[in-house]
Amino acid sequence: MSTSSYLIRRVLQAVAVIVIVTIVVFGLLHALPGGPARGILGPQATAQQIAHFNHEQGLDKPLPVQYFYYLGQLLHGDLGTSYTLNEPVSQLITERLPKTLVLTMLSALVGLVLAIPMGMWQAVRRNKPVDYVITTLSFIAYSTPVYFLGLILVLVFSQGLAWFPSQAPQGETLGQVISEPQALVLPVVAGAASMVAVFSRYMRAATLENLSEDYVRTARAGGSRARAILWRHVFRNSLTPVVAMLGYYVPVLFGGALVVEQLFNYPGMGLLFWTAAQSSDYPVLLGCVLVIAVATVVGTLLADIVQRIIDPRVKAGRA
Amino acid sequence: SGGGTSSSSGSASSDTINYALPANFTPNWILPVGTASHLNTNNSSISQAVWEPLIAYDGSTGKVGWNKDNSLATDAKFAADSKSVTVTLGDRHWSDGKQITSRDVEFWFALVKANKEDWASFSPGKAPDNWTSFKTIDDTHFTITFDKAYNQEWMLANELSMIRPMPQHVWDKTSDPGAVSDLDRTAAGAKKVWTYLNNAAKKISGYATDPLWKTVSGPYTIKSFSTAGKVELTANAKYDGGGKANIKNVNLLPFTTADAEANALRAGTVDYGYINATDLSQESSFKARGYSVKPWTGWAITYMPYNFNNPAMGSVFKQLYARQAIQMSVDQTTLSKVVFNGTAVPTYGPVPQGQDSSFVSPEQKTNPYPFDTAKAKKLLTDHGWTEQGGTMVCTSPGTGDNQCGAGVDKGTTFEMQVLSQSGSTVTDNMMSALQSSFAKTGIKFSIKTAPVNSVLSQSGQCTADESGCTWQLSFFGTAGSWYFPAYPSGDSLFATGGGSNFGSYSNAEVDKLITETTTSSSNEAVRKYSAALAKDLPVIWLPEPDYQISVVKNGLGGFAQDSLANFHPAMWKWTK
Amino acid sequence: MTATTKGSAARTAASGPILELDDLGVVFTTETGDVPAVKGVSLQVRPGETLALVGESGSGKSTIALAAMGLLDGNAQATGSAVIAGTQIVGASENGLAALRGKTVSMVFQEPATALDPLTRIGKQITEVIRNHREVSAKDAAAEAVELLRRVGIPEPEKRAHTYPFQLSGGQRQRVVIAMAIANEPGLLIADEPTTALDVTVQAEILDLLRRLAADTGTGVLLVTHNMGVVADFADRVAVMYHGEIVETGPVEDVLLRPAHDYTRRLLAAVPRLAVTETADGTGRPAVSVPARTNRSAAEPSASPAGPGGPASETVVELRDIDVVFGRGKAAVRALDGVSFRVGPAETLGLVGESGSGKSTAARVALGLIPPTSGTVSLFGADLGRTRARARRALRAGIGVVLQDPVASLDARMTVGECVAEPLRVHRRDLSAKDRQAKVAAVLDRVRLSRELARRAPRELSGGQRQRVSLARALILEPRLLVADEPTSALDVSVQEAVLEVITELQDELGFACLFVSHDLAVVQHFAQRVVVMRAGRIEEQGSTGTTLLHPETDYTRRLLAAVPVPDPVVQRGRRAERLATLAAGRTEAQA
Amino acid sequence: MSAVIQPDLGPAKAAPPREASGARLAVRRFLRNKLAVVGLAVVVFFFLFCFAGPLVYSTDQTHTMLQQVNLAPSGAHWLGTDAVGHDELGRLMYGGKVSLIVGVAAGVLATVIGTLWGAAAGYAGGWIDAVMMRIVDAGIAIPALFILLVVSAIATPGLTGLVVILGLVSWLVPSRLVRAETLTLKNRDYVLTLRATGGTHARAILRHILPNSVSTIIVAATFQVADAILLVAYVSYLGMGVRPPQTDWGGMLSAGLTAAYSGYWWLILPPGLAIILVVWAFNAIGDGLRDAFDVRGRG
Ligand SMILES: Nc1ncnc2c1ncn2[C@@H]1O[C@H](COP(=O)(O)OP(=O)(O)OP(=O)(O)O)[C@@H](O)[C@H]1O
Ligand SMILES: Nc1ncnc2c1ncn2[C@@H]1O[C@H](COP(=O)(O)OP(=O)(O)OP(=O)(O)O)[C@@H](O)[C@H]1O
Ligand SMILES: [Mg+2]
Ligand SMILES: [Mg+2]
Repeated sequence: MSTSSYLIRRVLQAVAVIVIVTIVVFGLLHALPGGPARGILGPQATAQQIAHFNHEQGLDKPLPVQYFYYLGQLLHGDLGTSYTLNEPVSQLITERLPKTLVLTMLSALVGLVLAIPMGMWQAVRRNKPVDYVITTLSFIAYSTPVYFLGLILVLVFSQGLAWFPSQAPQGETLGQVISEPQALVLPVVAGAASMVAVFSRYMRAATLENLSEDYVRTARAGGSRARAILWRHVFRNSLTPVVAMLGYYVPVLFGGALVVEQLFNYPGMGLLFWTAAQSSDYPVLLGCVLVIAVATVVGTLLADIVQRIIDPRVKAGRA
Repeated sequence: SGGGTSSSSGSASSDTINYALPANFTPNWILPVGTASHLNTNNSSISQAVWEPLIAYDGSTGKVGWNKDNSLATDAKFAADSKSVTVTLGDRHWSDGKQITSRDVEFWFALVKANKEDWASFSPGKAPDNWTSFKTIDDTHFTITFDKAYNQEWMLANELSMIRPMPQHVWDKTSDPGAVSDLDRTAAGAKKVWTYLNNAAKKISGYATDPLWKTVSGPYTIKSFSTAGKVELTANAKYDGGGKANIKNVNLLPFTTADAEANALRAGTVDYGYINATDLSQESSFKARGYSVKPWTGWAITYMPYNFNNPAMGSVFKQLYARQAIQMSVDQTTLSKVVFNGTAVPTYGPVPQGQDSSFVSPEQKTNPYPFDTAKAKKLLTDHGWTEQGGTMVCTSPGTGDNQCGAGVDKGTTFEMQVLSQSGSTVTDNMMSALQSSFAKTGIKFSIKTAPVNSVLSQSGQCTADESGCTWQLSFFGTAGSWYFPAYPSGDSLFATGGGSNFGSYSNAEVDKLITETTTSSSNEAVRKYSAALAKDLPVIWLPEPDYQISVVKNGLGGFAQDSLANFHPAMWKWTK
Repeated sequence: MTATTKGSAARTAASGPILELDDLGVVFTTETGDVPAVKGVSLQVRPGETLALVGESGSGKSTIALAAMGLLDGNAQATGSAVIAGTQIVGASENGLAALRGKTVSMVFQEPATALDPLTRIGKQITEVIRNHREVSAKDAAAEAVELLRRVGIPEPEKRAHTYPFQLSGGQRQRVVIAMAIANEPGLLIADEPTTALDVTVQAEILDLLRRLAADTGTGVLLVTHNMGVVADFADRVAVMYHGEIVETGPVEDVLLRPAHDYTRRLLAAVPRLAVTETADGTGRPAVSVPARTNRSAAEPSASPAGPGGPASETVVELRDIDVVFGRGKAAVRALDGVSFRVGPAETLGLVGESGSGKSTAARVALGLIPPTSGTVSLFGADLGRTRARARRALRAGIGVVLQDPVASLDARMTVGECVAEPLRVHRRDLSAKDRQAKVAAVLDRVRLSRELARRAPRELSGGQRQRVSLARALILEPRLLVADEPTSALDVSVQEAVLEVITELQDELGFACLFVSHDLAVVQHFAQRVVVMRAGRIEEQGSTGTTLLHPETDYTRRLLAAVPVPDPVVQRGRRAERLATLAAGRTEAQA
Repeated sequence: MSAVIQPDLGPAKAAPPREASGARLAVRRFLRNKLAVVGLAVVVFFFLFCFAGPLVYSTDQTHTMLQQVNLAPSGAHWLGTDAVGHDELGRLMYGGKVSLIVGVAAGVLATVIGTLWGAAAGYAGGWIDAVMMRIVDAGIAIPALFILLVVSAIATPGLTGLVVILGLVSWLVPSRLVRAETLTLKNRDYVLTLRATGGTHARAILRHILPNSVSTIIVAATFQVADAILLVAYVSYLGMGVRPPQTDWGGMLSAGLTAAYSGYWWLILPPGLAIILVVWAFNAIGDGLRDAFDVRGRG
């Protein structure tokens, strides 16, 4: 299949996925017992106020009508208006998303940059002390809940050693956020920890697998040094599972961001999502889920494309 | 770091203070009138700092009462028949220099009258329904007439205190460029003005810049207001009332979690913050950092409603002896001391007991049903229940004295389920403790948890045949504690058909007492009501936790923590 | 002829041995016990000299080669000494060896399929070897790589340099590995069966190339091979291995013509000889007649059993007008172009042709593994393209398959026993574990593999052993059709003879059809009744082996036949000179 | 980073072999991995600790004891008591049952579903693959938190329900991984040989593709187990976890953390260590299992 027709097909499929996601999410949301009114208006609200709210938000209309209305708005780029914050959801998201992106991108970058060499190093040193140490550390990192890790980081590096502030940058704009790099350290570390653990494990497994392939012997016979073999050959061949993981990792990153944002007082998208979920703010919830869904679908799409690039056999359907 | 860059200077000499807003709360409303979704004490605290109330009836001075320093009115005279009140306005001015007159009060009155359905504080039969007319006498005097005689304190504390004079000469219009006129004087016009103002108030980004919000009467004006939750107030230089701001700049900081806030406290970037009850043992460490820890008690009650219409347990709940047995299995003293670390107050009836007040009846105060599981058990066995495998089973149905009672079938097991707020360790601990003590009585208590808004949605009023009537007990957590206005009448909570009477409690006797609390001229009515409900147990009474455990920088003073859960920044003062 | 010998002799005298093994021993530790693969082997290779290492499959040839490179598997334990250009290899550090490998010594591996990094373009892989040892710009190295590809006879090397290994045929891959090995003109070249996947013409070219290398740069060559023709053609000296030991060593003439050891004699006796008759086309090429010693092909024409109805009426597999195009646009490769042939019951069809001519592709099409771009395939009378999945599976139950590459076609996660038993598990599920084991043991015996091997992992076997495992798996079910792609390429002649005998016996017994892909014309001549000669995706000619291989109609076939080396060094040298002369003449003609 | 790496591709030693049967060989391969043996011991220890431990060290885990909360470890309470007076050591056993059962069951469920799904999709290819993978994409694209939130608002599942729900939200990852592996494995010659000789697709997947993806699968599975153990705590937060008086390690840990600043280390370290140890142990076992399945004789 040629690349362009593959791309077209794949993008169309991605769009279909997003439509399915909206249907599922919309349906699930409205399957919730009681509706959002109580959650929004609080325990002291009267029945009239609830009815009024439901009418105002169109929640008394049949579900399909609501859905198509929502979809119609969506096509015009309108994500609705927050029940609790009054602002248009799209505006809330454009305000918050960049902050979260800074966090997640940095975490992902730091995570990968550490994890990949670490995994390879472990594979090369399989069953040697380094391997054991890193394995153990990985699993501690992975099995430590982010909130626990964050707490420890704050305790040690903020309260104890006072190296880094306990709060992420509090600036509103992206520029302000970036201008306080030392305040980003702890949140990024907390966000990257489990990523390092996961990816180093996958990388280690894949590298081990590849190290026993015959082509490694050929390269050795050609006088390539171990390190060169590792980076020129084994590295690329081991990337397949890692790349397959990357696409799916988008929602995980967002999930992590949620906790990190809470811990470090950094109101980004994760927090917006969490708050909306807690307060039954359906439009914001839908908006956030949609953004995450699109990001994930784009992520998986990119992962598939990257896989085609690094492994020509996939493209030839021969793999 | 963060909020600290501008404010780590939170020291006594500074003209700035950093106040921590409650965790995960984003201020989103300043207009003095608004819809229910914006009902939140923190919003109203900000709003009241900018537009002073007519009658500030609060606990800002340490005792709940009318704080005239912070009110636009200087006097309110009730007619002898208690059917009307005449209010006198002080000689006060809007920040643009115009005098504050009866017209500004009338403007508020007209808008609320015409838009009562949308108004957050509306409940049928109450204000503004029971205010039949507004009559201007002159620029500083006006009279409001009621539909019948009311208890004056109640009227003052619970209804008139809601009035918020608004700058009619700036706001009485329907569009930004529109001309100001007397639009509010027709119902249609008032509706349009309401809509216009509400829409304008939805633009949080405009709070600091929109000229509409520049005309204020309170000690502060908005300097900045972000959708992420940070609010900066700055003193209103033109303020001419008694509650002048002591600290020029007030920063209200949003926090994602209490832990994040506590970290900021430890880092010294917050001057006035709070900690979790579980961190109370940390008091000394905060002291060492130059703070003092001050619990902030609230004028509220916490309870767990019974669903009297639940098909399975409703008929059991309807038995007074059963409710008594349940209440006797609740060890409020120990719960307050252990689970809440001493930051809760046992409460045995419908009137808050955190503060001394003349409203509490002796019956409620002394707890008619002290903790005693043996006695509770006996109560049940005396009424036809037999313990089988640790759980009580009705073995002798019927309506006789020693039988289970009307509607309780033979073989009914005493097994109830609470739908409780999830995500709070304290709540979880309390539920476990309750489960344990209920078990001792022979009551099986199972705990189902859900996010608080889901608990709220699932525990509405219902009739036995409705599918949504499966909940038996529900607990909204401490966030669902019921905060009263100054006068603790239980109108919507326990009156038959009351708006927030979730469990459909109904007792004609009590209904009568509740009506009396608002109409009779003495507080005795409230005490009777307190006594009756302390005995009749419409809900399971639980300890009332403090509003928050405040942590205040040394040197910050001049204020008392308002038990009505509002904060009053103008009173804050650096004392050294 | 004399020139070569003289040249190498001169060099030999000039310097000490480039490779010197002294009492080398290698023991593999496996879960089923220790395997002493090499026992006290001593030998020497001098610069410019070619030592051929021959011997039974599994006798330890590859192990010696790997030990000399310091590339033995993790479970191997080497003792004794192996010195290359003064450096002790046994026990040397990896870093020290890296400087040596690819420059002083380089190696061509036995199995080319998996020897290349699947994700790196072949050009780059060659470049890497060049730049490992020489300060050359990337661009120059790339140009050199293209040149090397051209030298090993890869057509359109500029284009091919940009392809990935999976886009190449087996022989092409092998030549890429050779290109890598000679990239830095090493002092010692260890070549482990470097031409198994190559057709004879290419093989001859490659051998010429290596010989030139030896002559021009004084490269010493340790050549592991089972092809006695190649030995005769190429080697100066021969060492014969048997069961991990060197049983005989000496100059090529001595060993091949006057074998001393019993095993050597047996080995030579098993060499299949190509029967060639004098050509009547008047090209003036002198015919070489070869004494047919154990020539079974004499009986060949009558060997085709005339079953009931005859082979003509029934067809086991038939390809009709098959086109196969890989890729699209500029990169498209037309691997097959209008190929049609059929195989009847109890008939063996030999598929021959030069490397990359589409033999494997045709076999895969016949198996339904590659859907043809156009044309139809019918299997047991049913159109493969149109049968439903279930029916197709039923049809396939009667097929035995040996794919070209023995490493790749065995699942490394299964033991040998499991690999061989797999068809039983698929189609004979009623069989008890014990019966299954018995059958596996029996079939291993038939292909001359020890039963012990059943519990080993495929990567713990020698190349020839793996190939026989593959074959055992194909035979265990007593198939109705056997498709075998180079099933004996890695086998020494004695084992090959035995294995082919087994197939013949079974075929007589069961009457299965056989599609036999091979580049070894002698084997095909002995083994197949009919032959299809392929070239560049097209069928050049086809007919009965007797006629086609004895009286070829096309130049191409004739050239193929002429290139087959004979295991007589004297004769072979003569033939080579002959061929080179013709080639040179052809070249000058073309240039003129 | 690369400068730190000192690769060592040289040969490694192997233990001396003896004659043995296939299954015993696998066991021996497993036992040869020392870390895996330790991991197995740890897991066995925790299972014994949680299921047999209460027989030896019996405590009341159903009643709260508000008179003795947050006590530091002592002779009477080896690991102290928690915020409502439960003996912490007893609670560790009590909570461990849930964590171990749910962790292992949900982890295995997710891995099995994901593996089969991914292998089937990758193997089938074409539109079947496209449809199956788009379903996975959609599943991945909807944040698990959202699904859990909705489910928890609608129902409060029991232990089995919990396992199923956790399994169902987490099978997507392994499926994508396995599909990626399958794509590169399905055209290997041994699979082609099997197909050409009429082997079933099921066999190709189960006997060749999955065993050859085993290292990826095992890594995924160990993460699934870890995820499940942690997720139980998380869903408790949403109101979907186990109900009091039951508990689980994750829940104990998050409850203990609220007292982090009060210095009640005995409420944090034991459940934290238990989780880490068990997760680590499962990984080590996974590693050993991979060796056991691996007949390749890698040194
Ligand atoms: N997947 C593929 N993509 C592109 N080209 C291919 C592919 N597979 C084979 N080819 C090309 O098709 C041609 C025929 O290959 P095939 O493997 O059939 O050759 P062969 O006759 O078996 O050669 P050999 O004797 O070397 O094994 C070769 O030129 C090869 O490069
Ligand atoms: N990694 C290994 N582990 C265990 N045994 C092995 C290993 N590699 C090879 N062997 C065994 O060592 C012996 C010698 O193998 P080697 O590969 O050297 O044979 P060979 O002479 O090259 O044979 P062929 O001609 O078939 O390639 C064989 O019996 C083989 O089974
Ligand atoms: Mg070999
Ligand atoms: Mg081929």
